[in-house]
Amino acid sequence: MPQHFTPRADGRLRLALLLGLAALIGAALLAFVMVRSDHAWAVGRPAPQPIPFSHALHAGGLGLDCRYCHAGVERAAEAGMPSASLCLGCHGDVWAGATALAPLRDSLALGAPIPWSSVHRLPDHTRFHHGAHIAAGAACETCHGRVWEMPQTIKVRPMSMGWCLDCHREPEPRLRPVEAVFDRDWQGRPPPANPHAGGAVSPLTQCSTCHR
Amino acid sequence: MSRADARTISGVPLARFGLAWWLAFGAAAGGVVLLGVAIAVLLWRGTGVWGTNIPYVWGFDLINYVWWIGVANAASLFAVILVLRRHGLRTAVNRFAEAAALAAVVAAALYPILHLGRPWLFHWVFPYPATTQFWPQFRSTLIWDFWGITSHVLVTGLFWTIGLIPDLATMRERAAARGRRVLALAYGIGALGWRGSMAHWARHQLAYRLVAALLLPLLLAAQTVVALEFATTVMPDWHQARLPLHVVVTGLPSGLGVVLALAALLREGLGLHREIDDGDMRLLSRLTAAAATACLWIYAEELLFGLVLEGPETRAAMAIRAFGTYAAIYWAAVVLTALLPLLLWSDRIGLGAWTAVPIGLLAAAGVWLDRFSLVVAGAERSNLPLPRPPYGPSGWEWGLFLGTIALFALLMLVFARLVPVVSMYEMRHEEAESPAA
Amino acid sequence: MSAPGAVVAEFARAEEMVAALRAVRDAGWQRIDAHGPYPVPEAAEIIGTRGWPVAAIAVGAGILGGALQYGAQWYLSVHDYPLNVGGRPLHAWPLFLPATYIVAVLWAAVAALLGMLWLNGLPRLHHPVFAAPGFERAMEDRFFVSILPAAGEASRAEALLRAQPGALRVERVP
Amino acid sequence: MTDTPPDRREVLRLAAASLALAAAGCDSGPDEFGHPLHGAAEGGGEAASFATVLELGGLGRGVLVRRRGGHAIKLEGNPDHPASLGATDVFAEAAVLSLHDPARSRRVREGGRPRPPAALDAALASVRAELLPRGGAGLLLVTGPIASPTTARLIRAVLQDFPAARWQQHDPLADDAGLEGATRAFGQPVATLPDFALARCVLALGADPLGPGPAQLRLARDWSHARAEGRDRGDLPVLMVAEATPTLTGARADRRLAMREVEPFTRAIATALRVPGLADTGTHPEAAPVAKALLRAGEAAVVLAGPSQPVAVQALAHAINATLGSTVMRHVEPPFARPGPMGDSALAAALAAGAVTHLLVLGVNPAGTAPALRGTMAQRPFSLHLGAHVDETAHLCRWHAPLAHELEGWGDTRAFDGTAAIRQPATTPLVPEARGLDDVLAALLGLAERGEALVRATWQASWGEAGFEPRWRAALEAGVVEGTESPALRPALRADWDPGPPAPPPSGLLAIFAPDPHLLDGRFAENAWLQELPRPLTKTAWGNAVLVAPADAAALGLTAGDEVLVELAGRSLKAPVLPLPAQPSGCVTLPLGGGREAGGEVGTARGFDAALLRDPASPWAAGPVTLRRTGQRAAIIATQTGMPADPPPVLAPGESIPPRAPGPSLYPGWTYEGQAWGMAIDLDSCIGCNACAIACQAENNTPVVGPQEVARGREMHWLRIDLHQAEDHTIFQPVPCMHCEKAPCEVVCPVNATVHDDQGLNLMVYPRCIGTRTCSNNCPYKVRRFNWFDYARSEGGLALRNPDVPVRPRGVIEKCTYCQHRIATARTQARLEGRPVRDGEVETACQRACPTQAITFGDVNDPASAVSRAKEEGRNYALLGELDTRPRTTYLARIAPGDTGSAG
Repeated sequence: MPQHFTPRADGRLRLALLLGLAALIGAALLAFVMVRSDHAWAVGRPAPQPIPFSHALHAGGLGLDCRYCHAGVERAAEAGMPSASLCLGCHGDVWAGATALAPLRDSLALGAPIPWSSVHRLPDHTRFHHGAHIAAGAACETCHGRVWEMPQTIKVRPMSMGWCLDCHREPEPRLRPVEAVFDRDWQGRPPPANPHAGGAVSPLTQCSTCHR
Repeated sequence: MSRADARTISGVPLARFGLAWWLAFGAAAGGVVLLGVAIAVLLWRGTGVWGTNIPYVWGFDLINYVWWIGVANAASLFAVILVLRRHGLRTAVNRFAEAAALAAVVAAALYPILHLGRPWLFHWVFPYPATTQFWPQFRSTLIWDFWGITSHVLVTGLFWTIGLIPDLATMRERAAARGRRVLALAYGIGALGWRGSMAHWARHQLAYRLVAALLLPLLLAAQTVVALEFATTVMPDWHQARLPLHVVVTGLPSGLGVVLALAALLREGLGLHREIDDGDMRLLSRLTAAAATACLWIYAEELLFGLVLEGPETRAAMAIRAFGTYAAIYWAAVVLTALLPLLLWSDRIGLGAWTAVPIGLLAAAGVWLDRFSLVVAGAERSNLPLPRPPYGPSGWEWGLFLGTIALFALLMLVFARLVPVVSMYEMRHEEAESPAA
Repeated sequence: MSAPGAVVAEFARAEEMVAALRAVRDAGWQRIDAHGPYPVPEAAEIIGTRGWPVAAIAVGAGILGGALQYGAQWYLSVHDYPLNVGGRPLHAWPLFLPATYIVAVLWAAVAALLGMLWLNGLPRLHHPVFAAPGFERAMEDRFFVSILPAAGEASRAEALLRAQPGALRVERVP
Repeated sequence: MTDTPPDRREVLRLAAASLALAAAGCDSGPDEFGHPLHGAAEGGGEAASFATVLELGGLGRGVLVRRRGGHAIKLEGNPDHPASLGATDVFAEAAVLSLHDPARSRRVREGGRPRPPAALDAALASVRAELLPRGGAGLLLVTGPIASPTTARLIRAVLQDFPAARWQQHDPLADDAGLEGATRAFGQPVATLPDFALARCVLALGADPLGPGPAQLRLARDWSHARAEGRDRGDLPVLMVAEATPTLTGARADRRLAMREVEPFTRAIATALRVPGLADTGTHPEAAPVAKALLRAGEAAVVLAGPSQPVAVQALAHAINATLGSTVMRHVEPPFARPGPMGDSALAAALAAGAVTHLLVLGVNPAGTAPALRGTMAQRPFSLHLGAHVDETAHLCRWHAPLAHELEGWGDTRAFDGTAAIRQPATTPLVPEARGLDDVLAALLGLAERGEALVRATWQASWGEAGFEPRWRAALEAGVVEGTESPALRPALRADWDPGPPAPPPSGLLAIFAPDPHLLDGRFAENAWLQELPRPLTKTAWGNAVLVAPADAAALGLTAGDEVLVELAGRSLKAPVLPLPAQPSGCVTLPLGGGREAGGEVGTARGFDAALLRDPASPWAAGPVTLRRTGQRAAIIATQTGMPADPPPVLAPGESIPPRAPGPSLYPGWTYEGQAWGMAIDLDSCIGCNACAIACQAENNTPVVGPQEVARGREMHWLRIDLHQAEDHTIFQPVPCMHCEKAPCEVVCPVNATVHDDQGLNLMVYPRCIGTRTCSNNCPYKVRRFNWFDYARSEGGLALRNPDVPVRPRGVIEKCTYCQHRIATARTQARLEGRPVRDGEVETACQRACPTQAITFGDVNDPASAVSRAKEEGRNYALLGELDTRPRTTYLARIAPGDTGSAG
């Protein structure tokens, strides 16, 4: 009786099985890495903006405080975007006629907000309160990075649920004294203990803490 | 002798497919297209295309799921018992009982996914490291069920596959002998190089019986888990210790009925009168009749307890099932599941293809009605007895149901053509050991 | 090609194969095997194959799978992300058991198959014994006894097999 | 195969696109699922509140408008306003949907075709020029009831400029007989103003003080306070109702006398009380005990006659109150600018009198509510309709102008007690071409001022220039104008008073016309929230039915859902019947407000239009009516198709329910430290008005699903009101999520999509839900709702969505959250201010809306909190307590009526 398969067939079959297994594991690993990649979370990718605004120039170069424009950050859920009139307070004199600033003048004339594209947009089902985080000692930089060095505003953290949880599970090392929240070159040590953590189920990791 | 017999069986896969097969295949394929359309519409539009509502949150999805699981379990249970007891009948019917179980469990496994409001998120019941760092809720009966159905599919498939390996080796040789080289290679890869070594046989037989032995408690567990999904709720009609027993026992006539009908059909259709002889048919008929007798006892006990001895909530719920909106379905289930198959105690009815096939299928239909009564009429009386608009299945639910029946038929047709319907090596073994040989 | 191949003898009946096999073993041959279309437990016994390692693998895998499942449920529910679910305790052990049991069975069954294949050295598509003339009937109705002799011993093996009652033919395969 | 997508939603979807265009420049709402509102125009998206006022039947109820991004998204009651006291009714809650209704009229039209708004101004100017020389002869102004000082001033000015012109107020539900009855009794028209807080015994004769109306919120609050005090004292006030059609007041009555005619009963009461000057006495078997109860309460008793009652009953009620010396009943000048007949017959007469060449129909829809008048309204040389929709009247008029929503423009109004309030715009105008009623009048007057200037002018004339601005600002901020309530009158019963001769007993079956509880006469038919909200006593939605007494239905061989041919005085229509135990035998109720002909996608042909059978001369009762079965079935859409088997407990006064010990458990329990939220719902106070249910819908972005889906049992209201109706009492049981501590729903979820938090909230995490519906199945209270279709998205990005609450995608479960977003807001605020959350700081939407304050919410761990005190009451019980789910929502049981004299 002739052989159905050549001696090499076994090697091929085993290789195929091995490759199949490797492909499965590889696909799983790839998926694991991909969904955590900066690309998937648009980290480092600037959004197209109606006005070529540079934080590096305004916050870094001119040294404007974050709160000058994002006035609600200490008390409101949303940090707040500056109104056109606030911008034009300076730009009435500086670069007054620049075409790049036309959206500002349109906004003022129409009473409509400037259509900025959100870089740090969170989903509809999350509740995020800037004021609460500031009050707890979470610095701007902790989540937003060194914005004052960014010519174009980009996300530096994924803002995934896992990333939020990393801090909510163990906030202490990432917090600062409340006075230092807006400090750009702070080098101190975190405050000793977090007032909210603790218990069998930490209040900070309850679903209702962040989901509505 | 034995060689000639086995040829009949293996001849089926190797012969050119007949017109009847192609017609049946075409019909089943058409039904599977309907299944595809029903699924596409469901995914596109949403669960609302069904007739479900609050409180009838489930309709055909769960009815069909529980029913298919029952068919699969009873068919598997039957095959497993044959293997473990090394009963003579096993040579004839255990292979396609296993195949029927596998096809049924595949049909069943569709429903837990499709019944979801968002089926594309099905993988969330599996614990994997997600970026949300969030996990399944392991206390849920649905998690038990997820593992139950996953294991059920895999272990049923394994059981079938292990039994198939030596036969695939035989098929490899026969295909080669007929010069059908590609087929021979395909069977050859499927047979994994099986060469009939006595050492291999020893381990193979142990593994086969071991998986059969493992399947047995798994089947009971899977069926019980399905029942526990109902029994652990607070719904008055479902929150019963007897519910798992009800589901397991009433599941038997469906699977046995389907296997009986298939056996009779195969016997007539493929001319396998020698391979599936009267003794086999008699045993199968009587097993179905015995299962129906057990159901009769279950129903009687349920009515007695449910209507007389239980608390007021349960009594009201049982009364609604037996005499409420869906009473006709309940009583039809009792007649078809527990009474009609009793006729199979008679040889004249049990051995005749034209009587065994309809009774077997009607018993399966009766169990389906029992599941309808359980899932729908059981939800009629919730703890707060609010009169609510009733449930009625929509056309898309029927499409899904008929589609899974077609899927089952398609799988069985493909099995019948591509692999031996009866275990050849067991037949040889049987005949070699029988005094006649 | 001159390397010592196997020597294969064909029998029509299982009893003849068993007798031949016993004789071959009694003659001191170590690397022997028998082939046939259905299991013949005496043959396996003579060759010295035991089934229990398959069972041991299955049981071990079942215990491991169950432990992993229970451990995962416990760790993820109690430590990794504890949540108050319906007022039930974090470690609700009765509710963790059914899945543990089912997964243990799954692991055991999968391990039984894989263990069987591994112990059998399958899949192995090419094997010298397939080259034996008429070996296809090992899947149908004939029985074969094979000896893998050391270099220079092939003739002795062949002679032994030819001497067995019922040996239809004895061939050397490369 | 069997279902088609609800086409109404298709329309809404299309219309929402146009709305988004109209609202461009404001916040455009969530652009897709998973994205929040962003870059809001004002204050970074923080909520802003405005006090203003809404009218119902011409009378105001003060509201506070919460708005986001320039849009009014939620109304709540103004606690400072006497007709609201902080509560809302279903109409006020639904107003934001009417405001954002994509089907609103948006264009000025002539002959049905859009015209530039300037063309209408030109047309009005030429009308003025044409009419001035002839003193306005041929001009007829038709408006709704006018209590607004500014509108009244402008109409007076119009009548001054055009002395021959006529003005007719029209309200199909007007209390014409009440004014006539007062005139017969006192010789002058007066408005009645019962003070339920003082009442010990109330007899309502076909009156529905707790039912929908401009005084509902106030009367219901006063009544519940009187009841609460009575509970404390152990002496409950008594509410008795004699009526021919089921009402909310009848449902809540301690004693309800169902009778097809109230007049003989009233005469018998008057006879028993020895009312002086009564010419025609009467007897009635039930009269003696009721009279005794009234007499026992003496001056704390009051008798009310409803608008549907004949003049004689009205006059008799006044005479009985006078005889009892009732101090409960107060009288004031009617708040309307010109009290008088306003019903269909008055309008018919006005249309028939003289040659009307110029017809201005402003803010009402007589062709829709009084189909009999359609013929006399058509074919006028000049006709203008000002309305929010292109409705039946718009189709009859040459010109149509879109009416600005009350929340969009300036105005003023008076409440039922005369208190004035300024109406200020509380939202971005959504229809640029829309104008207010005052604006049209000003154009007719040739004035240049519009809107705010007209209102300011009115109040400047009243207050003078000095110190005007601060007073104006104060009035705007408070939402009421201080010290403007009407002075009390003390009218004396005329010595020669005469109720008139007794009406002859009607023959055959009597047809009773009654306003729909949510649509009234059909004016709210285009509001999908009100259409879909199940009616309190029938649980029907998206349609109506002829209500028949079970005995009559049996005699006629009718069952629920049978279609009948209803014939009355030669007119007929087809309608489904619904046997209702509360319907007295011998009469049938024909609900108004259904079957609109031009009610838009939402309102057209929902049920039948009983107004087609209504005779302006006898608008409330007519007979004989015949019902004949057509053999067809006509589906009645209802969310509850019968009475639940287990009615809630009813306690004798002073009785209490023993607290239930927690059942045995295999597991240790969880402890809740810190705040633990809980709710108590007082079934003794609940009047079933539905305000909580619709407030919840407005607050939580609950989608409308349409009639087909409701018929399939898929309504989405998070707060269901179970109706338990027995022979002698009706109990409304609002059922939100119970937030069980041992929640059966949570344990069965395979993906942790519903879990508890540390404050005891049963959370529903929408993004995690995969839609197994197992939780709903295992919820004993069946309060979980499922998004069978993509309801929210198919409604379109309506700008009225509450941005604090996410919209739910298809395939997920949703349910009451205890207004978790309000808790979170309060918690964050408290934390930022470094203090604990105060009791009462978190009010759920349902609690806030409730006119009787039946819902209490707060921290059950704080023994001093209102909710803890409520739960301490002996009446506290858990629904399905035997299941030991430990619900955080509990109920305070109803107290059985004390002695209502029924024993004689």
